[in-house]
Amino acid sequence: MNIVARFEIPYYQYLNETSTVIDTLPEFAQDPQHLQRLYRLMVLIRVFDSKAIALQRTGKLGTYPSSRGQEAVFVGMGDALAKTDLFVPYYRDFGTLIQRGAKLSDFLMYWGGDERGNSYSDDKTDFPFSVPVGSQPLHAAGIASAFKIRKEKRAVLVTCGDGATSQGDFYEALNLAGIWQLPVVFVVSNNQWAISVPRSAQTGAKTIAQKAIAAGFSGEQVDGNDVIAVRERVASALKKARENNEPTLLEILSYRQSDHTTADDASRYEPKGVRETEWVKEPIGRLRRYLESIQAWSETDEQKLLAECGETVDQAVAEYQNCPPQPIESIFDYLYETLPDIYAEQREDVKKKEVPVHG
Amino acid sequence: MNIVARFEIPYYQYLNETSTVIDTLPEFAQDPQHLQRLYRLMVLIRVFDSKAIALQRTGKLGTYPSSRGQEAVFVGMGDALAKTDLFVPYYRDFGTLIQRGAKLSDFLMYWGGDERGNSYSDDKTDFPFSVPVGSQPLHAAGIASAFKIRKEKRAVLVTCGDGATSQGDFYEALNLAGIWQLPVVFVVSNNQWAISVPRSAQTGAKTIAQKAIAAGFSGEQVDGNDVIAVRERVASALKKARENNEPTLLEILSYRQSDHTTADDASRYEPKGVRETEWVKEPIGRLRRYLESIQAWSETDEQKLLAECGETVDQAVAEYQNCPPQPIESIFDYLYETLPDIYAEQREDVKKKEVPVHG
Amino acid sequence: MAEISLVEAITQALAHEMRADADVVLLGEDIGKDGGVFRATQGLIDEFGPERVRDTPLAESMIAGVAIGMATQGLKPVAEFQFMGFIYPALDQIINHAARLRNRTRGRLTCPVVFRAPYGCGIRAPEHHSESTEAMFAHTPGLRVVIPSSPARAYGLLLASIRNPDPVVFLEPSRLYRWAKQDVPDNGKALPLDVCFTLRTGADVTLVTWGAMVKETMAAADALAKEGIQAEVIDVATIKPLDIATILASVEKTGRCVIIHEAPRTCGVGADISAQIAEQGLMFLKAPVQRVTGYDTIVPYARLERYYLPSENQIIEAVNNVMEFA
Amino acid sequence: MAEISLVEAITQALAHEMRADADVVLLGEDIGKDGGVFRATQGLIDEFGPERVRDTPLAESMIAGVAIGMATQGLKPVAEFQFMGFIYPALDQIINHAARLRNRTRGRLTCPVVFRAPYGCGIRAPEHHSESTEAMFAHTPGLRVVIPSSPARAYGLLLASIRNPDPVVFLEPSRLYRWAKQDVPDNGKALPLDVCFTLRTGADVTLVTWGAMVKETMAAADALAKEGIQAEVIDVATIKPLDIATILASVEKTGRCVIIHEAPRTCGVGADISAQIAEQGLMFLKAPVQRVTGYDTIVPYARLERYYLPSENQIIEAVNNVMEFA
Ligand SMILES: Cc1ncc(C[n+]2csc(CCOP(=O)(O)OP(=O)(O)O)c2C)c(N)n1
Ligand SMILES: Cc1ncc(C[n+]2csc(CCOP(=O)(O)OP(=O)(O)O)c2C)c(N)n1
Ligand SMILES: [Mg+2]
Ligand SMILES: [Mg+2]
Repeated sequence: MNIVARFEIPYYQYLNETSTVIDTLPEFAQDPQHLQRLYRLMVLIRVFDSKAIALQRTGKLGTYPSSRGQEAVFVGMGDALAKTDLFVPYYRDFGTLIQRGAKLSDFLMYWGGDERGNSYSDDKTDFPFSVPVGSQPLHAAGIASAFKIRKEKRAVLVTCGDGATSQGDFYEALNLAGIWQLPVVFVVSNNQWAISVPRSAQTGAKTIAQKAIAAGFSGEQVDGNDVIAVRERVASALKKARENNEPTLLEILSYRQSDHTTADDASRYEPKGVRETEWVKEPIGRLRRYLESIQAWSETDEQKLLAECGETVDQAVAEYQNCPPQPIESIFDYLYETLPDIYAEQREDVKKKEVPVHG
Repeated sequence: MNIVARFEIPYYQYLNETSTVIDTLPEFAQDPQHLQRLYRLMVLIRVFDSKAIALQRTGKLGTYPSSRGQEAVFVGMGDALAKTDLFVPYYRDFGTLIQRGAKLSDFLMYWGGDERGNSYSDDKTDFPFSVPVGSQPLHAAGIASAFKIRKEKRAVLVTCGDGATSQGDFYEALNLAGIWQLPVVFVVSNNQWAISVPRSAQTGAKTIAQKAIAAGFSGEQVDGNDVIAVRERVASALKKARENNEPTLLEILSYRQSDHTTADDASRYEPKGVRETEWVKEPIGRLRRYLESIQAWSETDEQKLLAECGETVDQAVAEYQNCPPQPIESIFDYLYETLPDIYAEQREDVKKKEVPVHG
Repeated sequence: MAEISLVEAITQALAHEMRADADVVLLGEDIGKDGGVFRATQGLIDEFGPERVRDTPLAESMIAGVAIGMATQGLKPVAEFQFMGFIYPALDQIINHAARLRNRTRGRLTCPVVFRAPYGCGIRAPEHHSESTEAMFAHTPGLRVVIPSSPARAYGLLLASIRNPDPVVFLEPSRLYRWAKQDVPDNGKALPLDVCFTLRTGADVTLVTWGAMVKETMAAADALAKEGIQAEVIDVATIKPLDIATILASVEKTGRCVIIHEAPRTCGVGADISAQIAEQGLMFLKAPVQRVTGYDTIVPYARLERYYLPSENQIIEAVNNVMEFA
Repeated sequence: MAEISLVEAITQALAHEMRADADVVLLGEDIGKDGGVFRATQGLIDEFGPERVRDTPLAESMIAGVAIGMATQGLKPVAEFQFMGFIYPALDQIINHAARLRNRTRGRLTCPVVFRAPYGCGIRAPEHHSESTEAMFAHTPGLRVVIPSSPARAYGLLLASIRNPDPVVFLEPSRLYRWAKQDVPDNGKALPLDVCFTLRTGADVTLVTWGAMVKETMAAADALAKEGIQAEVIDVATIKPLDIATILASVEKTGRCVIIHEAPRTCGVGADISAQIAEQGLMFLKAPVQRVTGYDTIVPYARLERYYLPSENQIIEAVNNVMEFA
């Protein structure tokens, strides 16, 4: 018996849960202004999130999946992406997309049940959310193939949850990226739950990062409550993708500090006290304490920021609520480039349709 | 940065390509009679194989996938299986199934286009061949779940090719086996080709064995030209499955010494000379030379065996050719336990159908 | 006795059969502690334990393939897909394996699985949560497709499906999950598969429907009755194999037929029913058979989804049309 | 000019379009050096290189998903599935993504992919190699389904499909791959999508068919002509969206219609055509529309598969039946 192959999985963290710097900070993180920018974005996400949940509770929005606890993941990714890269998000990723040109109101439209929410105001290249869990990594592999065929130095970043890693499509995408050497970064936002199924019941693998070994490239664990680590590892993986067509799998660890969506009730399955225990690792407080420790943040800054965020979010809500509905016949207008004649009659028919108000 | 997980992949071989014993032989292999039994089976497979190809060439059989070069894989597995285990084969595995109670004529029926070939004369529990590549490991996981639920000490052995390991279903099955701790052994018969696609273009992973790491259990490479290694590692994995509900992935390495099937022409894509280079590792000659070296085999034995095998195969061919066709209406008779009334008319209709002889 | 909803009737049937038959096991995403996203398996893990109520990893092809493997060993798995829109990754396992295992082994191995999924639109769920592609399964030889439209039929047909020795795709109209409640005695009595249920008799026109559209169809029949038109309403219930005899007998009586379904019009199951009436019932038709269906478009997001669904008015209009023929 | 077979016409169309448009890329299993198991891509890797003729790992969902990703970036991928029976793992990607990407992004992202697959039975291939489930795709809003039945139509329709800005499922009848040869000039002229082709005109009966059944249908029409019955033969060609106008116009003329397809009868595309004729053409029908189809059973293994396929005799018999009505 010989050993023919050996592998190892690293774990990255810069700012630990007590806001102590435990490794040499990457260059960007030595600039307090950069960290403040990341901080502001995380807070904006959290404020938006609470608002969206409130809107849903009062019947003004559909089912909504919260970002609470995962803000550092989304902000770190958005900050690491280059404008020319392409982003393929899953349904929790609005925090990344708002850094790419999408507007907060786009997401209210989307979760409010309006397709125009996928138009992404000033971001015309990124993908819309993927709802079929685990299907989108294949799209990312296809996009990365196109970039490589055209010899463009662009990377693709695709995200999914820990649950999604059990899907065959996830694996097929990794396998292709490994063999075709595609410029793609796979991020698994491991928030420890897939609705009610804990990470421990999703796979027998010790880490999700090691799933990259099956595809022959490297996988890493990253502390997802440390926005510095997220930003740094995603940027480094994107660089390898752009420059060497080298794929990477990043498992970014955090904790879902909310129900799965507003349609869920986590108290049915989440063990008592865990959420609170996990809260001490939470990313926003962690960065704030660090910024305060280097005198780069104050209570005044905080109050000002909260007020600003409140205003931004209120404005998004107003945009959403003032947006007139789509014409009814629009349900036919994007099915094909040109609607085949035989459907014209149906398109006329729907215009005349009266629909009862009740469900 | 910390290392949070480490893995390694072992490779097993007892009898190397010069028929030298390079490791302490497992107990069974110290019994020359046992090795002779394995040898006889490998030769039978090869004789059958040539006959089947000849039948296909003369229009007496449909498309047929040869076992040539992989005989040790099939024989080693069949010998390792316990009667009470369950076997889920892929389409090259008749060499295993004949050790389980299926008859050679069953396979001529199957490849000759007759569903009754799946009845497996004296083997009523094993699965029929799976043609949709990579789909069957999930069935094995399901069967293993049933065994575990019923607390039966039985293992499931499932096989597929190297190409099949790119399928999502393959991975989903491994993942489930890892998390549910199922008594299942996954064998990948890596013959280096998936039709025209070489192993090197199928996955970027250095070994296929390491795909088990993604599912959190152990994977090994085994020399598939060494029937002793195959028998030993499969038996050991089955034992772990039966006794500890522990899954294993075995990548068994050999070389496809034939076209993919009789419908294929490997000269279109197989580099010249490779098949010949690989032939020196071939399993039958390897074992014969070893048996001869311990005075357990002679030219007389060989001639007698070849004559016996020829007879056995001829008898199978006669059984196949003498088997009257199924009644035409049988195409309806196994669709449901009881054919729903509305299809009765179709069943009557097909009985009256005259069909032109020509294609 | 307390009245229960359709989804509660599903739970009641599952619990009944799990008590009666130790071989019945459930598997699916979030069916354990969570009780399923619609609560169809609520409480079952407490009574039957996690061995028989199995939360799976998130992989639909796996759910189907594993259920098939279990079924061949004499278990009777009931596999839940969270929404019909997520059943597609499992189609290969369902079509290429479940539907043909008995046939390809000449009866040696069988596949008594029930594949359950909530289906249909109208609950303001996100995209991909509104599919009604029962026609795909109805086109597949070897499958049964069963769709209940009331708590009582949900209970009786689910019991029958679990006891059936062949694979059944069991589609539950999510729009009706909590709609009308009914007294459903937990007596273990299955309803027959492979037959239609006549929900209302009438001599003037036959309305053929299934699933959630039973709601609008019954409402339309009530409204029509007030105008003096007596509609016979048939709930197809088993979509495959189709009980065309009951439908033909009704159309023979009424001479008029409107078929209502939620799925897109083209190649929906309504087309097949219409074609069969045209083949076998042309002589007694007083008017062309009409279909009132979903449009040939993707179900719109929540804001416009009600426009996709056939409405009571459309059904009434179609009936008025067929009544106009002499 | 040499005559070429249907499969050679496919190769010719692919080569033409790859020369004309650098964005066209091919992907699939064994399409490179091997030229595909039916040789549809023979020689293309030599001319266009492995970047544009890409052998993929063995994973059909991957092939579809990757093609979708490529298509959104302006490439025009033509993805080959080795047999239609192996397309099922890709259905999720095709239905949930390809078919609705334009719609869900209000036109921001589009998906100009061609999904090619050999389809149908009758070539004595192993099990799962004989599927004809075009109805599943025809039921899916957002897709086009195109099926050629001659070398010329294979060439012209494949060019049109590649140039089409939306996803096309392009099904090639493997039974016809090497059947009749035809002169097919390599002139880059596409044929129109979304319309039927009338292969033969006749006043007595309309025969509607597509794919490999065109062979038996034309033979039946010849035989019928000898008995004095003039059949009009329509090759539907684009199954979705269906050119019902051409079919109705023909049935208006002949008053009689027989629909022939290889797929199982129940919920096949024939049902929808029949239903549409019943809805819109009842007034000019002289006899009930008949369907001659594959049975509602799994395609038998090679020894009995010819019994599954509709035969020339069955078509003639059906025509004689519809002719009997006054
Ligand atoms: C293919 C598919 N199956 C099931 C669902 C229903 N569903 C939506 S989210 C979800 C859990 C996803 O968990 P994870 O991937 O960990 O992402 P998270 O929501 O935790 O961020 C499930 C089962 C779906 N959307 N798609
Ligand atoms: C799902 C599916 N896709 C494609 C095929 C066609 N096909 C049959 S065998 C084969 C190659 C399989 O290669 P591998 O898994 O290495 O097994 P081997 O034949 O080499 O033993 C392919 C592509 C199939 N049978 N099933
Ligand atoms: Mg999660
Ligand atoms: Mg192989």
